[in-house]
Amino acid sequence: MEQTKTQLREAVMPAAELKWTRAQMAARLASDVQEGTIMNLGVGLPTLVGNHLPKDREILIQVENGILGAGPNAPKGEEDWDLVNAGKQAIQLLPGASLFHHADSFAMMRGGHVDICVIGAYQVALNGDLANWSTGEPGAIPAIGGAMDLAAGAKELWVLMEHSTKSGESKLVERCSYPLTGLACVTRIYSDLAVIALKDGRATVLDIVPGMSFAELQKRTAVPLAQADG
Amino acid sequence: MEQTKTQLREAVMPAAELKWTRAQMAARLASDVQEGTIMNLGVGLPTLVGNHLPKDREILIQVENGILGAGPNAPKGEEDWDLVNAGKQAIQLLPGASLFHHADSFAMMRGGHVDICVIGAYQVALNGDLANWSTGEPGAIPAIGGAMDLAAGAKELWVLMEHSTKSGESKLVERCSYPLTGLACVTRIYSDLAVIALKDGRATVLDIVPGMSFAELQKRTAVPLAQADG
Amino acid sequence: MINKIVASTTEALADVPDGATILIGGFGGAGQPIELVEALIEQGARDLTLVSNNAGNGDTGIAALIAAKRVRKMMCSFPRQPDSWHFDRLYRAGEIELELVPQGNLAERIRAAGAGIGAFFTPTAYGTEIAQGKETREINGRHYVLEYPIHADYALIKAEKGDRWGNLVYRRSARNFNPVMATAARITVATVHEIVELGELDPETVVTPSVYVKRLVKIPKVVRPITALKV
Amino acid sequence: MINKIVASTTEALADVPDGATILIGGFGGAGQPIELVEALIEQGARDLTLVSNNAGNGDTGIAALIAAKRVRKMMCSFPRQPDSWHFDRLYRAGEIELELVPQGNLAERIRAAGAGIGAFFTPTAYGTEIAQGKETREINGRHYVLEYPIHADYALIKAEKGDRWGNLVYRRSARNFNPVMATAARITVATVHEIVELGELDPETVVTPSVYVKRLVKIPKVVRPITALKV
Repeated sequence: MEQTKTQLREAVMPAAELKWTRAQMAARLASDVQEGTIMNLGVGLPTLVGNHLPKDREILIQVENGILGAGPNAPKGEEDWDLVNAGKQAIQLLPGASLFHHADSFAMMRGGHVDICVIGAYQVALNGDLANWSTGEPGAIPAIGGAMDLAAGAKELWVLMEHSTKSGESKLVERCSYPLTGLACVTRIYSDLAVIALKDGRATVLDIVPGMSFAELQKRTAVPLAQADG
Repeated sequence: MEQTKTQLREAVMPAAELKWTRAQMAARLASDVQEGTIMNLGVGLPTLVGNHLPKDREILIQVENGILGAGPNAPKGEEDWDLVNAGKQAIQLLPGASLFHHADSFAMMRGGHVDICVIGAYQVALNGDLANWSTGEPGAIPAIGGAMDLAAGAKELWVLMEHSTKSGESKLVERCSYPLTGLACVTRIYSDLAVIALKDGRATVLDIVPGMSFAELQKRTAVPLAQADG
Repeated sequence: MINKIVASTTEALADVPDGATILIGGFGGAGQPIELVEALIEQGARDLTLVSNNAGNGDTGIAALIAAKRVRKMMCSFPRQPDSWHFDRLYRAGEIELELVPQGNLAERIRAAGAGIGAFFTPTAYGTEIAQGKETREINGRHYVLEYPIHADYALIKAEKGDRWGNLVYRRSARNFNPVMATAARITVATVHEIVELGELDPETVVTPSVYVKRLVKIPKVVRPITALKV
Repeated sequence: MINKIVASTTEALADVPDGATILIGGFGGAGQPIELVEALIEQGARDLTLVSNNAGNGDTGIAALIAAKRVRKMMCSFPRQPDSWHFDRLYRAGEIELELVPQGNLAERIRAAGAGIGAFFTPTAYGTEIAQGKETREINGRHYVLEYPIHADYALIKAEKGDRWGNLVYRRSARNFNPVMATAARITVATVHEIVELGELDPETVVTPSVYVKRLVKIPKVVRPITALKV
């Protein structure tokens, strides 16, 4: 049976701390993914989503290096290094998977055939602009990977990120100060504090970590938030 | 053993008539194709070339509908209608063949990976312009197929055509009057009277049907011809 | 459970509206989804734009759809066939529009639609009537023509085997336009001769990944000889 | 008889000149033709432009080529790796040029070179630093950036099996950039773990048709674990 969001919350939420853990963030996002969805999971935190997808729904993971229908990580000792995900971890294939080359893989992404891409971010702007590839620091080695292609091509771009930077600044901002990955592409944010939908320049709160008030969330967020109806 | 061109000529040339038959034209062209060549044969007369390729050379026929390594026509009664050539004739595959889809097939052609394309023509101009898809007659149903892609993409475009129209006009002309298929793309003409190389606006005669003089060939040709050295 | 299998070609095409743009696979008869075209004839949608390599043969399939005056516009590379009499007649009568597209441009424009490419510069047809009125550009000493993607509402394609997720494999040169067209339509409907269990198709050899197929219909295998062009 | 098999990686790369542009397959370690890269290190060509998804890992392969200061310019999508220290050091010292290319643009630009496309409009990177100075255009309400093909002198690729004509099949996600790169170079050199008789590879499942391969070398199969990115 599918867990309800409330059950999920109660099961995984520690009482004391008012934020979701990384595993809880991934699980919270995973619970919103519908049957039949084609998903791409970015390197890093987004990869964790794969471990929490509802077992009773068929969901297809697309991986940029030419896989549709990726399964869980390979058990230790059984790794096949010819079968890796975007983070270069050895994985398995689900029955029904297919393999293809890089140009076909990015044609799939760029052509709008991936329903949801989950990606990390340094900053997200109220209008959906995404900054996730460079902090612009001198001497930093830049790296884009497939992020710009996914930002341009996925039907929905869901950002999975901490709500604030280590120094406490909101990562949801009026306007990104870091170099952009894509314009007006983020449709939803899953942070350790809340789930927020971005649409037409409005940020609507769909869920808050249990125990935190809307006012408190607003205080920690650099843009005006709206409450979802109902 | 490979037949020399002279042997071939003696073997297949009827004494009386000063022109090569269609089969002889195809055989004359085929004798010039080197080991390892990737060839595409257009619909119609060019298809006959496949029957005359030297048996001791490995030559790969590329077919526009997604075949590399096409073999001879299927024996009557053994046709597989899922395996056809550009003229929709049932064919066979050689060992070492590969199959691919239409976009990959034309990527192969357009990308310059086909060494020689053999194609029919209404007219060829001295500068290599090709006209082979429309006579511009009102009411005619136009049809291009892959001709323009091959004209743009093949490394060498060899035209296989009668030297003259039914009314006796030279099909090698100063400038095509029919709608063009491609600009400056034809590198060689194999007609029923001669083999002519086109390069830098010059038409050089490489071979003449036995018994015909250079002067007689020139008389039947609307552009100045040069004799090959040696 | 994802299950894209539908019971009949009729059900698979029930929602085709008038005015739809429809990609139809096949090269002549090979790989032509004739059962889907027959269902489309029965279904009744009018004012269609068809995109296919040829404009029909004889009195069946695309030719029958054209004969029934259901096609407003034909985009193809080679309408002239020994038995394309229905297209020929309506074209000469000015009752059907023709956009003649070189075969490679047809394939690449369909690919571009599926691949999210906005437009591309191709050397094909530069300097010909086909390029008239189109943007051209010289790049590194070669001349190119700008061509745009062909997006469609439906793609009707024919494959050999498939599974309930929509993975497909084809048979020999019946592959032709089918895998490319599968990527470029809002709704891709495929016929197969065999439906296999999920996981039976080798992931290495799947030609059309499941994401590109919306509906799958099993049809019996009937061998239909094809009209060859005269040599 | 066509026979593209050569005896050694050394022989296969003997003619690489200084200043060559070289495509190198692989995604991280999977499908990386490391034996060819090692032969290239030994071969000695300098002033190279490398095109590959990453800029080397640890002290081997592309990283070793970079460490030996043989690479003038790197075109890749993701140079930053936990163990890309050689690239990092030379990049910070200004001793290696970097053209950072989004991964999908990298694949599509290589495909365009192989497919004879002069340039294409892609939505990727529109509005970002990567698009600065590039031509942009609005097509049907979307914004695109014009990108050009990446042609190369050599492609070094890794496949699983091949035959003497050069037909190739790959293994699982070791396929990645390899088949695309095979199409875009003047000389494509492939390593395989097995050479089979002509006709043994099923024509339906050949991934790289023979035309794209110039030289083929058999190498032993060695399992090399790959450095995973930290999550």
